Amino acid sequence: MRQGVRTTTASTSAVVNCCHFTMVALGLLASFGTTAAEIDPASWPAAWHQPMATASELGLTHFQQAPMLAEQVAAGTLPPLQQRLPTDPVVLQPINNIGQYGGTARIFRSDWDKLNNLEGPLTVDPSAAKILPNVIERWEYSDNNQVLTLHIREGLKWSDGSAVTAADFIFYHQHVTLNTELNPITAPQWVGSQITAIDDLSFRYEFPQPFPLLINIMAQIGDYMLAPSAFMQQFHPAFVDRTQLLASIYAQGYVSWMSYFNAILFWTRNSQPLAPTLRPYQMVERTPIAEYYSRNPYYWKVDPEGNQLPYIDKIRAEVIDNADVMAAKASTGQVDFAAFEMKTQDFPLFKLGEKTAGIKVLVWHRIHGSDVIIMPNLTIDDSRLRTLFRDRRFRRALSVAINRDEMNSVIYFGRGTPRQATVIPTSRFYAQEFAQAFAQYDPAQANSWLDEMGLIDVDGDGLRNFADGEALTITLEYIDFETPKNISLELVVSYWRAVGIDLRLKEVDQALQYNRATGNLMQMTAWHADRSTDILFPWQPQWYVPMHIGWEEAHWNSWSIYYLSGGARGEQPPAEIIQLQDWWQELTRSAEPARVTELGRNILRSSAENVWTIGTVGLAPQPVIVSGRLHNVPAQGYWGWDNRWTMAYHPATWYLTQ
Amino acid sequence: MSGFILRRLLAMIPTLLIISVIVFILIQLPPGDIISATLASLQQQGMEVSTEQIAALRAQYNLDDPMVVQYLRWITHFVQGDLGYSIKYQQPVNTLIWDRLGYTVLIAVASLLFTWALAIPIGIYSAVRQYGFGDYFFTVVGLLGLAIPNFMLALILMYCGYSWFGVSVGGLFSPELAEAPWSSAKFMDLLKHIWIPMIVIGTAGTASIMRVMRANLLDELSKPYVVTARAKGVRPLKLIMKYPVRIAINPFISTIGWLLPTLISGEAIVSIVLNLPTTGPLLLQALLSQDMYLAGSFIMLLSILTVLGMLLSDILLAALDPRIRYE
Amino acid sequence: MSQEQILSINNLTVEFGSELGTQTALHGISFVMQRGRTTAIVGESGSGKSVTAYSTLRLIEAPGRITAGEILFRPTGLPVFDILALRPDSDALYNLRGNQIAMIFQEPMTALSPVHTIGNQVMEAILTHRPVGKAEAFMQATDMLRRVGINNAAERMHQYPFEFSGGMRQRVVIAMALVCQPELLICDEPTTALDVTIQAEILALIRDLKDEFNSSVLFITHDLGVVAQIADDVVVMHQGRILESGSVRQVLKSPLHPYTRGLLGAMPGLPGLQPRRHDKARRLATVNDSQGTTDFGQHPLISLNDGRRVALPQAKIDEALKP
Amino acid sequence: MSSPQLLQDVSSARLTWLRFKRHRLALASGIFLVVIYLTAGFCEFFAVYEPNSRNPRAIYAPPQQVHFIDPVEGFQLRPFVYGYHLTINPDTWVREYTEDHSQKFPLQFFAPGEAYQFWNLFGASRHFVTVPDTGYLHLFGTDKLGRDIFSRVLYGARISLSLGLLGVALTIVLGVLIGGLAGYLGGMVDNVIQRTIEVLQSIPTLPLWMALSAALPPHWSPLGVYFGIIVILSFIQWTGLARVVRGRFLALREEDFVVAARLLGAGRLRIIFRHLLPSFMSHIITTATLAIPGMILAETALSFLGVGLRAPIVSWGVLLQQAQNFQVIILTPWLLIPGVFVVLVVIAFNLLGDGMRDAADPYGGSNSA
Repeated sequence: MRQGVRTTTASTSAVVNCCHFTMVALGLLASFGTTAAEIDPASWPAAWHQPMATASELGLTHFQQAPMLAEQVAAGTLPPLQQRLPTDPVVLQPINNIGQYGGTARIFRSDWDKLNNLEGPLTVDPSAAKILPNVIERWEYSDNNQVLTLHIREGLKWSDGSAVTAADFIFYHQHVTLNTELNPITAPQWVGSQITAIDDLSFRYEFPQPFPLLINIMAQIGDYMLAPSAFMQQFHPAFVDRTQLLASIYAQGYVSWMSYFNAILFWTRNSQPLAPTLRPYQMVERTPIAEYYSRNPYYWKVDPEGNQLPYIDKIRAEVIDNADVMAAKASTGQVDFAAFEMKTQDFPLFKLGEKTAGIKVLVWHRIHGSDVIIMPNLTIDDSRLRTLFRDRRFRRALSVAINRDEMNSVIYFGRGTPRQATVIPTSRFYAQEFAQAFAQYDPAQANSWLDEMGLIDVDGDGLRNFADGEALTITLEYIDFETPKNISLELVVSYWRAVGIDLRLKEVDQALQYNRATGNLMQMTAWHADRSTDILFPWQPQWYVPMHIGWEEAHWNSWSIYYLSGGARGEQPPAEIIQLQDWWQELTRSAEPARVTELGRNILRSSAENVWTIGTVGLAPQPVIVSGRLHNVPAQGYWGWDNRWTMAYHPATWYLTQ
Repeated sequence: MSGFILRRLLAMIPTLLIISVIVFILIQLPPGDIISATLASLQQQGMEVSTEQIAALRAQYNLDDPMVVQYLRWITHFVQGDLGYSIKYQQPVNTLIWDRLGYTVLIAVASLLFTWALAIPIGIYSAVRQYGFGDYFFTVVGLLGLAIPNFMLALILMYCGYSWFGVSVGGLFSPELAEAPWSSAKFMDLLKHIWIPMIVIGTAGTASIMRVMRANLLDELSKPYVVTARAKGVRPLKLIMKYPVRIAINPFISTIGWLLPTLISGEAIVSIVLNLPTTGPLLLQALLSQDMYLAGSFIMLLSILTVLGMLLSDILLAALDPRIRYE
Repeated sequence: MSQEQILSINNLTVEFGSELGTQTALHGISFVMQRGRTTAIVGESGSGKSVTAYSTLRLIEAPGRITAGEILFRPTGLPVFDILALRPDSDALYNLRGNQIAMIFQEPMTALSPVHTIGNQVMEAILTHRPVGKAEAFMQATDMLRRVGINNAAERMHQYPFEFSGGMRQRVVIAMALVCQPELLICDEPTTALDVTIQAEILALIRDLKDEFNSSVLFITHDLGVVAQIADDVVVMHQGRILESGSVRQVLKSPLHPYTRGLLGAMPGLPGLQPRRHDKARRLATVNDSQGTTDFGQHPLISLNDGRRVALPQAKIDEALKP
Repeated sequence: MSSPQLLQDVSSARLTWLRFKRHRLALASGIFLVVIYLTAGFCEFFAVYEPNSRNPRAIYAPPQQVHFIDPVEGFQLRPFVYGYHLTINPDTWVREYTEDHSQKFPLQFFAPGEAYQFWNLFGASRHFVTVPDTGYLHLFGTDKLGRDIFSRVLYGARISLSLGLLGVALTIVLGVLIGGLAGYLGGMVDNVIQRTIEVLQSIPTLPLWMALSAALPPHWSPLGVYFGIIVILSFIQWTGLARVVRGRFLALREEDFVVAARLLGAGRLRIIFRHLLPSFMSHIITTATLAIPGMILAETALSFLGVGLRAPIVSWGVLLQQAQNFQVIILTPWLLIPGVFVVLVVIAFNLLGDGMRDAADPYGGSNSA
């Protein structure tokens, strides 16, 4: 094999080789399971697909608690269990068997919320298709979808014992969401919104426009909709004297009350106080080495025998910055659960651990439309790059220059699906052509488009120049986490180099990624195409429509700003982009299913034709490492941001044996 | 003696001042640092109006003042123990730094002791058996220690530690003891873990110290007073222990000074590989995110540490060598 | 070897290796020291006189090597033995050093360890060879320091060498050498590094102490003036060979060998009147000038009837002996 | 004691060489270094592939064994390798490679292979060793993308070794210049320089290097970063040399021949460069030799941390960065081969430097601390 990535002729000969190889590899893989398949809903308890049962429904009247809590009750430092549980506790069905109390789960910090999962107003089912009640027991939309009335479960308590009431939602909405110091830009959906208490446990949101998707938000990022109001008011200038508050905050070294407020609310402080929670565990301590969680004595879910969950007493989440060390520790059985930072390409290492360290390697399914998507910044300040990036031929050429089959075999052992960035196949918006558009490997076509654009290699270094002879280089800044971005991008560099495009990679830190992406300072960045399910795509189609700014995208920030600020800032997008934004706006308001589907497909079709972002391989296997002593973890699950990873698989029912 | 210490303490001040200037320049160096990126990000999101946050940020870092004023303010705060605010961690630097600095010192000192424990006897042996088999053998072993990149050795030892001794991978303690109060069990656990960084960092310095020791000794062995002692009938072992080692130990004490920067460098990289809760990983994170105040504070503190180390070595030298004391 | 002889060096050969081959420092020299007398070895630098002294205590170190010969030593009342035949780590050798034979070195500035007290170093010799405790050793050492003329000896025991002047240090070195009352004292140019006035004091001290302790002295020097003051017998060495030996009177008054004559001729003024140090170079230059680059040949030593020995052909000896 | 005088006619250079030759290890190290530098210099020719060429049929493939004996034809003069047969183990997910005896690629020497641009000067395709077009040759195995480790080690050698050399050259220039000025001028200048050196030496090197290299603009070209790293590494290294130079200058400037030159009206610089420098050139060269491995190690460290050189530049540090995990030790140990080269080169430089020091200055080499 004479691979010559630099010359086009040589690489065409390579195509034959590797395509051949890929087929061989795929043929092998066919023998042990289909790739990126749907998971049979029957692999999870039937109860998980329904709204959670309550104790009264199951006739449960007696409840037990963990020994460590019983001791505290006996010592008088904690009220008895009956007073802590809600009026009618929620019953969770463990996937395998009733667990036992005790133990400290060892995990990495990046997996902290995989065990200590979000308890939002609503939640999703294991298939990531349905929205189910949680803190909110039931809800009703008005006919025009402009008013949403919600009812909180009765007797629910925060981990400090205070009651969960409508005031907690109202506080968050009025003093956090709409506070212009905490959130300088009010997100469009909240503009003009109102919240009203009906009674202690019932309240309603009202919007100037229909907002049927609010329940999607409440299920997926509902943690941004309520807070323990009585507690948090101590740190909010609307409720205490601002001067005094600031004095105490500055004295602790914080720059602003906002950073202090957020540090308490989101548990990022090193020391107490930290906000009370509804999650199974509360943070008790944070050191440079680790975070420590202890069971929430007021947790409001029980198992079918009336044992208060969670089963596990404590969590120790070790802080590790080095992904290689994490892989080493996970593969040697030194953590009980590891997934978030586990890389697909390390499967062989983990599998070895099954033999030597007694771990279990579960293969979950990532619900990312594409594991890596590449985003050229269409609104970059550099006018030459902007012109280039905005040329559809350029984006298409970059896309077809990528050999996705080869990526699939090199990185994913052939178990992913080469595809463009689009929704997952089970989505109502899916069409095969969206996934396949410009996803074929055709360097000759890429070369001809690039030639056509006048990007010719004038100096003979094998790399194309701008028409005026200036060198053309593109810097892609990215964070290497969650999905195999580094290795994927390295391959992309070589594919693009083969068609004469000089791509340079620069791994940046997370904080820098956020600031440089939102600051419109990046030429190109990469992320993974989450939000590809029906839960999030209709609500946050940010890869396909400029409607959001965050650390994950940098491809059209100024257009997004323009949209978000109602034209006050940013840059006015061209008509076809405005069309996209209009379609999306209509989608979020429409109550008519057929229209919703049509609008979603319009958006995706535009993306398929225009290649706003360049997808690579999606629907890939996610390693989930479980130690020999952790039980009740489902063998299969969907893995991703859309369903908050483990939320639907009830980590509170997982337990440890010795 | 106290006069001597006082003089040396005073001499530290200009050194530290110049270091602080260098560190401040470092802080200012990155073109796209996190503060400007934060500002760009905030502005992009519509914060042109001087909100409290942006004003606080600018005020905190005195972005509008002339460089000299910025420097003076920074150094004044630093001296008062206010190390600034880490943008990346959204926390005061003070809350992040001290525990880690403690572990850095611990590992550095342990490595220093290990280096000595290894290098001194080998150095003596090599000097006494100059050009013998052992001399060559230890020279080569020492060179190996020097030549294997620290991070590679750390990885290999981590693997060996795990697969042979079942030592948990990474960290300084077993998880169950990490936050426990100090006890003999915790101390033993620390010993179980600290040997990897100790060996990795130590071996890197052993070769050079070994050679210094050997050369010093060879030098000393031919000194007239050693011949005098031999002529007195003093036996070789006693001779070597009493005279040359005693003299050659002086340069060793001075190694505290010049070895510390090396040890801290080695510590940084080994800690990153082994995920030790020291300054190294945090410094790297700070640098990667261009959180320059955090990074600057680290470098400043580490420099102070080495300057103090040098001071300590000077004082020890003075205590050991009467000539210096009386100068 | 008769009772009167304390040391007999026979055919001593010392070689030094280097990357360019082997260099012979001593070409099989032989001479005898009489008990109770002071024998001086005199010669220029590189003549091998110091090597001879070091060989006697087996202090020659790599790359130097004693390749042949014997050094017979006869302590009072004990059988004679060959120093070169002792095993390097034998008790006899360590007992020899410092106890039976002691040595005084050229540089009092460096012959003492700078980081140990005077007392420590003087006591070391006692503690090494005598079965006494520290207190006793301290007494003996103090006593010895006093005898070599150091005032406040007990106090000065606690001081470091850098607190002593050059002459005082040399007294310390002498004290250190004599503290075990050795039968043979080797002085390796003990006065070369000292001022003229001090030199005389030190020489007087060595002479007095030698008489007091009834020692024999092997005195190495390049200075015939000193020889005249202190020695009974003289051995003249040049380039690793002995050219002439005999009593002081014989050698200094009527030297037979042209080299010895040259040395004498190069000495300004009368014997006993010391030239200033920096004149040394000129003096030695004079030696060479008067003799040219003469190779003094490798004539065997011929013993004369009067006990002298000289390395000259018989004809030349006869010539020289003519009045 | 006596010192050899009979060989005065042997020139000191020859004497040094004779002494050096006695150090067998140093001599061997010197030869090894010459060979590896030459190989690195002509790595286009010695490598089988370009550093970024990929063989997608060989992901994490182990080194191929060179065979002389064919099961059918018996012993052959021309060595050959077999192709890989790949299976992905369904239990372990490991790519398992076995020799595919149906594919036999004979090794060809000085034969045409993958085309390359020699020193960016002219195109060529002859390689020291290669295999026919249809085959592939991976003597050290391949990495995660199927790149040939052997070729990458050679290309990496060019970067890492030249970086050491250039860095040390810069160090010498800075060290000699600054140290020389301090030693020659003395007084205020000396004081200031002395204090600066003290300060620089008390800042821990690696953190300072990390800070400086992290400050290199992200959009710099790989070549720019390469030179940036060289400057950064030299930025601290010069202090040691400057100290030595200063000390020597202080001692030398009172020597007769310098005084004489000054009396004759020679300019200061002229005195420095014509009279002072040559007098301890050997010392400088030795110090430089001993400093090169430090540079090479520093580069690997920085690259490992991700603040040094970056792909597409291939250096030993960059190669080792990819070898930094458990998986490598357990499953693909051949990725550590670049580390072996680092170790060998560092040791060789140290032995060479030691030998040179002993040869140039057999009696005074011990005061290096």
